[in-house]
Amino acid sequence: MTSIAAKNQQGQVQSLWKLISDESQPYHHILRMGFLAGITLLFLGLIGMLEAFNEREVIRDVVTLAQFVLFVPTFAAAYMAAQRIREEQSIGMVLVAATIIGLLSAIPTIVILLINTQVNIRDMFVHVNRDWLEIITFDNRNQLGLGIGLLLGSLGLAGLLGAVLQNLPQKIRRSVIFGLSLMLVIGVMSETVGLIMQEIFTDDFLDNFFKRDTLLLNSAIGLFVFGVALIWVPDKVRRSFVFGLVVAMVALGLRNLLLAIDSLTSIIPTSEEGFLDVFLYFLLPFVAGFAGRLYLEYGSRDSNKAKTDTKATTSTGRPIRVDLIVSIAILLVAPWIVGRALSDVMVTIGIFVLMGIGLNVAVGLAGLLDLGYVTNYAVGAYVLAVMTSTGPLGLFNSQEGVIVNFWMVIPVALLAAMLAGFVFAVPVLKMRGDYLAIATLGFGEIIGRLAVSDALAPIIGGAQGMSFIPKPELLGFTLKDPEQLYYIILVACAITLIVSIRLNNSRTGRQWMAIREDEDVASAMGINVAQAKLLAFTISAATGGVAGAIFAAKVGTVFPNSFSVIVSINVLSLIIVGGMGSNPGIVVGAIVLIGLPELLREFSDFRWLMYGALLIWMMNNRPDGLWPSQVRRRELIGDDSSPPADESPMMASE
Amino acid sequence: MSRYLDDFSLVDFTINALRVVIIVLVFWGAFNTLTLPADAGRITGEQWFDLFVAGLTQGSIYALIALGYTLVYGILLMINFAHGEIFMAGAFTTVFLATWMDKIGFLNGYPFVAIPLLIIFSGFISMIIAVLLERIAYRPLRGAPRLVPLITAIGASFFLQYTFRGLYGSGFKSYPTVDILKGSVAISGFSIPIARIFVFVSALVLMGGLYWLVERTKIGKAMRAVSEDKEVARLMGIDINFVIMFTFALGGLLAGAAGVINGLYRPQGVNFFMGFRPGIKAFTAAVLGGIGSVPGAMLGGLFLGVIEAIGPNLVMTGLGIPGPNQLQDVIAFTMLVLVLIFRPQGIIGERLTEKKA
Amino acid sequence: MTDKPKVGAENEAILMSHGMTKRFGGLLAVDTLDFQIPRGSISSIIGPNGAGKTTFFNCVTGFYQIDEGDIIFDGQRMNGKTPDQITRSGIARTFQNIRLFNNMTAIENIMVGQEAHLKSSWIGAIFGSPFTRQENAESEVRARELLSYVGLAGKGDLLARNLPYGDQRRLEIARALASKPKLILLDEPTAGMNPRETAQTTEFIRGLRDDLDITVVLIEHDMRVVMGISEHITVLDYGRKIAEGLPQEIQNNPDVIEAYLGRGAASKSKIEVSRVED
Amino acid sequence: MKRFLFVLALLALMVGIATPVLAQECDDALGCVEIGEDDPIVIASMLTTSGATSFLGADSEGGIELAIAGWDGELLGHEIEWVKEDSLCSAEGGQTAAQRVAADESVLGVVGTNCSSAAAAALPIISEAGLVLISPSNTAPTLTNDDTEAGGVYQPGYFRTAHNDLFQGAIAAQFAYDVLGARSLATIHDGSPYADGLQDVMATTFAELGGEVVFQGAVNVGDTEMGAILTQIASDSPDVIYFPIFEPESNFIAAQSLDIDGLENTILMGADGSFVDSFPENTGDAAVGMYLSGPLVAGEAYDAFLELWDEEIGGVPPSGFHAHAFDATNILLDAIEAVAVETDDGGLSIGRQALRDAIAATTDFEGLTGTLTCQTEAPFIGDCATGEALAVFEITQAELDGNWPPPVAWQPGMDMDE
Repeated sequence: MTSIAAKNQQGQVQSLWKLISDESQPYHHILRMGFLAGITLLFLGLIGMLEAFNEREVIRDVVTLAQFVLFVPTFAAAYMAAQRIREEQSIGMVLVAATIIGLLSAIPTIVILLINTQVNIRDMFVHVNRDWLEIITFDNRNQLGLGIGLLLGSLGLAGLLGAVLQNLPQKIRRSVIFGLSLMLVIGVMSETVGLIMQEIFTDDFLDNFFKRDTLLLNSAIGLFVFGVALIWVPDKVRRSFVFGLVVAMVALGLRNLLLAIDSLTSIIPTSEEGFLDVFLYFLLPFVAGFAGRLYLEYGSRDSNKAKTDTKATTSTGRPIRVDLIVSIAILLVAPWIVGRALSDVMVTIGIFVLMGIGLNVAVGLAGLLDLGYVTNYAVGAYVLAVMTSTGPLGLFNSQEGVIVNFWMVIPVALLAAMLAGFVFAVPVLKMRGDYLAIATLGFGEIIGRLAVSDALAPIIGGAQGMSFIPKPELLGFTLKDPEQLYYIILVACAITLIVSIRLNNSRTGRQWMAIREDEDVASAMGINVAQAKLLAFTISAATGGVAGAIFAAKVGTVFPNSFSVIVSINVLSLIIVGGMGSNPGIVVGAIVLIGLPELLREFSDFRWLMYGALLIWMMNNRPDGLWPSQVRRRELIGDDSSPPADESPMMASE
Repeated sequence: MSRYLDDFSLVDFTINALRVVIIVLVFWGAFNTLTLPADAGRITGEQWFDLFVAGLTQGSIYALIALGYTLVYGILLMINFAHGEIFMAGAFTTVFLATWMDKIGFLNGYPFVAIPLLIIFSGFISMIIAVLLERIAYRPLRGAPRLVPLITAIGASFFLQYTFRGLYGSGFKSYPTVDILKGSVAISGFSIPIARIFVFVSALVLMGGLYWLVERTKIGKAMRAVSEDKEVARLMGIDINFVIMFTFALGGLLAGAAGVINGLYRPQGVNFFMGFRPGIKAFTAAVLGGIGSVPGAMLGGLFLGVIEAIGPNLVMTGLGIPGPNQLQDVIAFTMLVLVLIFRPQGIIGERLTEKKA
Repeated sequence: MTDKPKVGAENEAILMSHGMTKRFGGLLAVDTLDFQIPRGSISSIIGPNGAGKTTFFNCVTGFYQIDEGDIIFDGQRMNGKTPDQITRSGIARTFQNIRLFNNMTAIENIMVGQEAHLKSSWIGAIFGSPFTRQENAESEVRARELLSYVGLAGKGDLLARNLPYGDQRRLEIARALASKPKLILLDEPTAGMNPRETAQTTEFIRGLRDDLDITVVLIEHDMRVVMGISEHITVLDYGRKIAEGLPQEIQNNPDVIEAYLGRGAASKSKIEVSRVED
Repeated sequence: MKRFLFVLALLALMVGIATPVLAQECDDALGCVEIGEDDPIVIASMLTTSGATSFLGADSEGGIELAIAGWDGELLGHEIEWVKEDSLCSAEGGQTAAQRVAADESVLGVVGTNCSSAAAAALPIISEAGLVLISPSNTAPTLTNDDTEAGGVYQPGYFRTAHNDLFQGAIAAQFAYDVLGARSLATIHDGSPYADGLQDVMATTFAELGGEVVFQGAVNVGDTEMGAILTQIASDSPDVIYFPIFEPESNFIAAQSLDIDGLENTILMGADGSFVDSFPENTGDAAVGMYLSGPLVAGEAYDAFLELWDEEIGGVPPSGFHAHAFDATNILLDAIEAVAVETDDGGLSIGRQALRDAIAATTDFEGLTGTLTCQTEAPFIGDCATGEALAVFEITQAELDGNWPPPVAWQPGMDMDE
């Protein structure tokens, strides 16, 4: 009797299980998405992200980042699920399904919430605390029933909204998403935006939009509307608008640059009230740029009306040249647009770009996976420190009349790093692939240990590091602020970039590529593989040395803990994230991996978490980087038949 | 420049010179150390023995972690850089269970039940993390260039570290002390702490079990088949995905077990960052032994442990280098580079290097 | 069999070996091999699978260091030289399974092939010296010439991996020719080709010798090609030379027939077919 | 064109909203910070909140949080806003954080940094911006010394509530030599400037007192196996081993010393880096009988602090500098309260130089870490902890069972015969 009932039940369970586990069934998908969203939400809470983000208001007194993030997993899951099942199901079913996903996504969190009322799990999970409870229950910590109801309701609504958005016409959807993203990005980065804006606008003026670095409600709505509108205006107007903004930025930068040079301050008109400034250095250039570009865009269309197919190519000719000029201009005045704090970040980015270009020679061109790049960086920094320090450990500090300055040491640092690269390369020349990676990783660790060691402390300071490194001087100016150091790094990057491109297109570059592709065959072509590899390591090391020296001069002190394996990993990762072998990719990679964490202060607790997640995501979804190299891009467009992610140009020889 | 580098001879010359220099340094340093006058800090034979045993103990923990690297490398040819974090995940999570067991008196009341339970629990946690990692991060990357999974693994390493930091906080925790592991036993005149014997024996049991599994069971055969040639194995009807998942699970299990064993032996310092250095060391051990080879990882681990324990005192003290213990990693990594130069197949491994490295 | 093969005095041989031996562990891959390749000839090396043909190529080109014996090319001892040195002295090769630089363009592949004759340095490249630029430009011109010589004109900017199979074979030969070799070793140049392509390739190989005056050594399984083009054949089995001589002599050599017959029907029929046709 | 005109009009409107700034009266040498009626009072922190040393940052942040909570989040009717920067534990991190703090003109003062390396790089920027920097855990003597010949890097605006190594190292040496009667010493550092500096002062002072330093060595952060170095030390059989390092390496050294033959009679000493509630528990039996130097945190105030910590933040502080951070924040807020001048429009005006002077004038501040008086003479410029509030604590079985802080074994000025 009972066994039959049990069997029956078992049968039911089985058929239910079948329904759920069958991937072709929508139920499966709905449950899965709901579950994933729920786990993500719980995860965000347990690792303390919600708590930390609750301190960042996206819109002042309206919504915090945590409240935003709370809905993101559910919203996204419902959106994706709707996208998938809308073909087979009626709109009503889709909406119901999305709502169910929303409700499901609340469950894991609610389970933990309820467990927490019975058992104290806070000893283990440190973020199951009051703040979390308050965020989750919308400040109804003491009326748990109400809180849970609110959570269920709001997540259900989020799911529903996700599906609704998915079902909107494409253009509306795009504009809404763009508007929201714009609002969110500016809201989160409002501090950075504020830093730039305060260079021209007065505080009182900015207070109308930002209050203590937080977006106000009206400006948030304004941004949203603006974002939506931007999608609806014609392409050309949008391009012209951005162009105008860039021109205005250049003008602003020029003004600040001139103001910073004492002798030139008087030649440009400024006003105490700020109105004249805003007009002259922001509005006027903006209008000029906007109008000029509009004219270019529309004017050229008129003249080319007849030949419609060639329109695109001919009409973009002039704007591209203009774009180039403006880009160079903005690079030249960048530090004066963004101010000191962001210039500091830019210099750091620049240092990593410099290292990235260098390491790219070894990894991207020659296929030598070097995980010990920090070695060269450390050598450059310590060479500069030992040679120029005016402190007790400085090599030339006590010799009267001997002047050793930054500029003289840069070549020495470069040569020293090359020597280090050479010396460390010799023993590993015959290794390949992973072995090379792990051996170089070992070198990096060895250098780190030596830098901190008591054994070398009498020369390089050991744990106490080296201090009193003077700032570079040029024509009587001391380049002490990041705005000025920026130009050193800019020039260094430019030179390195030119060298890298020239080598890339030369016989040497082809040798490296051949070795990367197939070392044996390269050798059969008459390439001296050992020599070419040595050269790659040595040249690659050179820029690391320069970067280290600039770093030491920038910081003014050198401590051994600046030279950890993290530096090597950062440089390697930025190359990969940007796009292997691609020079613009290196800049993009450095901005994303080095710059963004500096800008997003609230995320500092989570910078490495997100860094890790980004690397995993990138490798799984965009293994060719954010800005793939030209060869690779040609491939992506040109050859559909080859499987993606198969044999990138990086390590094909394995 | 090119004149002097016209062929490999410079490289060979340098490498040989390196070999000579290092051998001379090692012997000179050891000679100096051993002939120090007794009142100037000479280490007694008994102390050397203690260091040796300590090295073996530390080495068995390295070996357990190294097995995870070597198993995965053997099958996928990828360095699972995040393996140290899998070790951390088990050790960090289990510390709460162990503390609770200690609080209710279970741990010291029934240590022979409690300790295996802890080991199983930790192994289970690490296994789940390892399998999830494989499923989510690595599986889509099969067949990608080798750099891609390596970078993914580096990302996963950061991700796991900071996930656990978020979950359990950034402070240091400690395992409770177990009474039966205190004290030492005398074996033919030498006294050996029980905790060390515990580590050594548990490691041996686990490694023996693994060896049996790989060599004698069906799934072990499947693993070896997949590591030889994935395509052929697939044609033979082996479920590649399952075998790979199983390999990760096995590596995770061993790492998690190592986490608890390590925690009971060296109770302090349990936090989110605890996996990073053992991870790198264990990888070094795996390469030393010959990556891809199971016995190699075991030997490599023991070898590295002993070198680290004895090297600084024996060689560097004799050479008059101040703060030798600070440079123990230098010894470890120099060993690594030397092994890679002179015997790239590792102490016993050879199968993979000819073919694939 | 148009020309009378020039077998004869040692000074006529462009490549020869004495007692050449290569071991892998306990396995003798090449066993005390003596051979001579006449200058200006088209020679073939045949033998069953695993006979040591490719190992022989690898030893000659320096991929493997031989354990005993001597290899003499153009009067110089080649023992102990690295592949790049050997290429510089005038030997070029292709590979059984095509090994192009897949992620480089066809032109780049050929330009790498010219390595042996390029002189510009990295320093010149960094500073953009006139010599480097000129050499680079000339090198590209020559590469384009070679490309059209092998019939790939216009495909220079495609990535090697995107070329069809037959083109990849040609490109590999072009790359080998770029080093201006005196001797070229072709490892199964017609593998995987249809009869028409095979015939074209055979003519092309003959042209290498006739037009460019390069000595050619082939490894080939297709007996039609071997018998149709070779002036001198060496037969290897288990790393030893079991026969040597003119095509007709080889066809009738009992050792050769046994070596092939002992290995299975496929090889047997192959040699029989070619005999019937002859 | 219509749209274009619209945008133009919009921008013109935006500019029109901009109202001219009224120049305020301010005669402070470094300028004043004007705080509007509804604006908050802004202080910043620069701590190491990510990476391996993030427990230090979490520890100090907790102290700051509780300090602000102690003011109910308000000062003079203005909300206290706390800007957090991550200075890492490195020079470049300190510099970047300092640039960011300096860019925010409303910031009055900064609590930080944790690591001396970060402070050395941050100080020039902080100082030039007219800010104050009060560190809860920098102990390097160079930071409060303006004699560059001696390696001093002091810049105006720097203060600290942490104990200068010169005090703590000397006290440790005095205690070891005079009270414990030790004549030979071994020291271990961990490669951090803090530990290296402290053991250096200790060893120097110990030698000056007449003792012999038989071993000075180091371990690495992350080491777990201390057998090698302890065996080496055992062969010199010192009376005292001094290892002023952090958890968990200090736990490992203490715990593993039990296994080493020849160290049975050696006394272990640590410093405030390990002066943490969790230290005895984490170390186990070996902790009993060990001495730690540290701030004189004792009494009800500290117990209440720990209780509040558990309630607000959870658990126990992860390191030994939270009380310093608590005091540093209070000194800063006290000083702001003292120098703030109410303006006509209901806001506040705070002179930056005045703020510096007010902090420098802090005397007999009753903090968790004892009575603090900020000094003005080299080599202690800006040292608010005078060393008198330092003590040597002895860990007993009671601490192993959960008591904290441990009983004071000795305090400077205490009679030797006691």
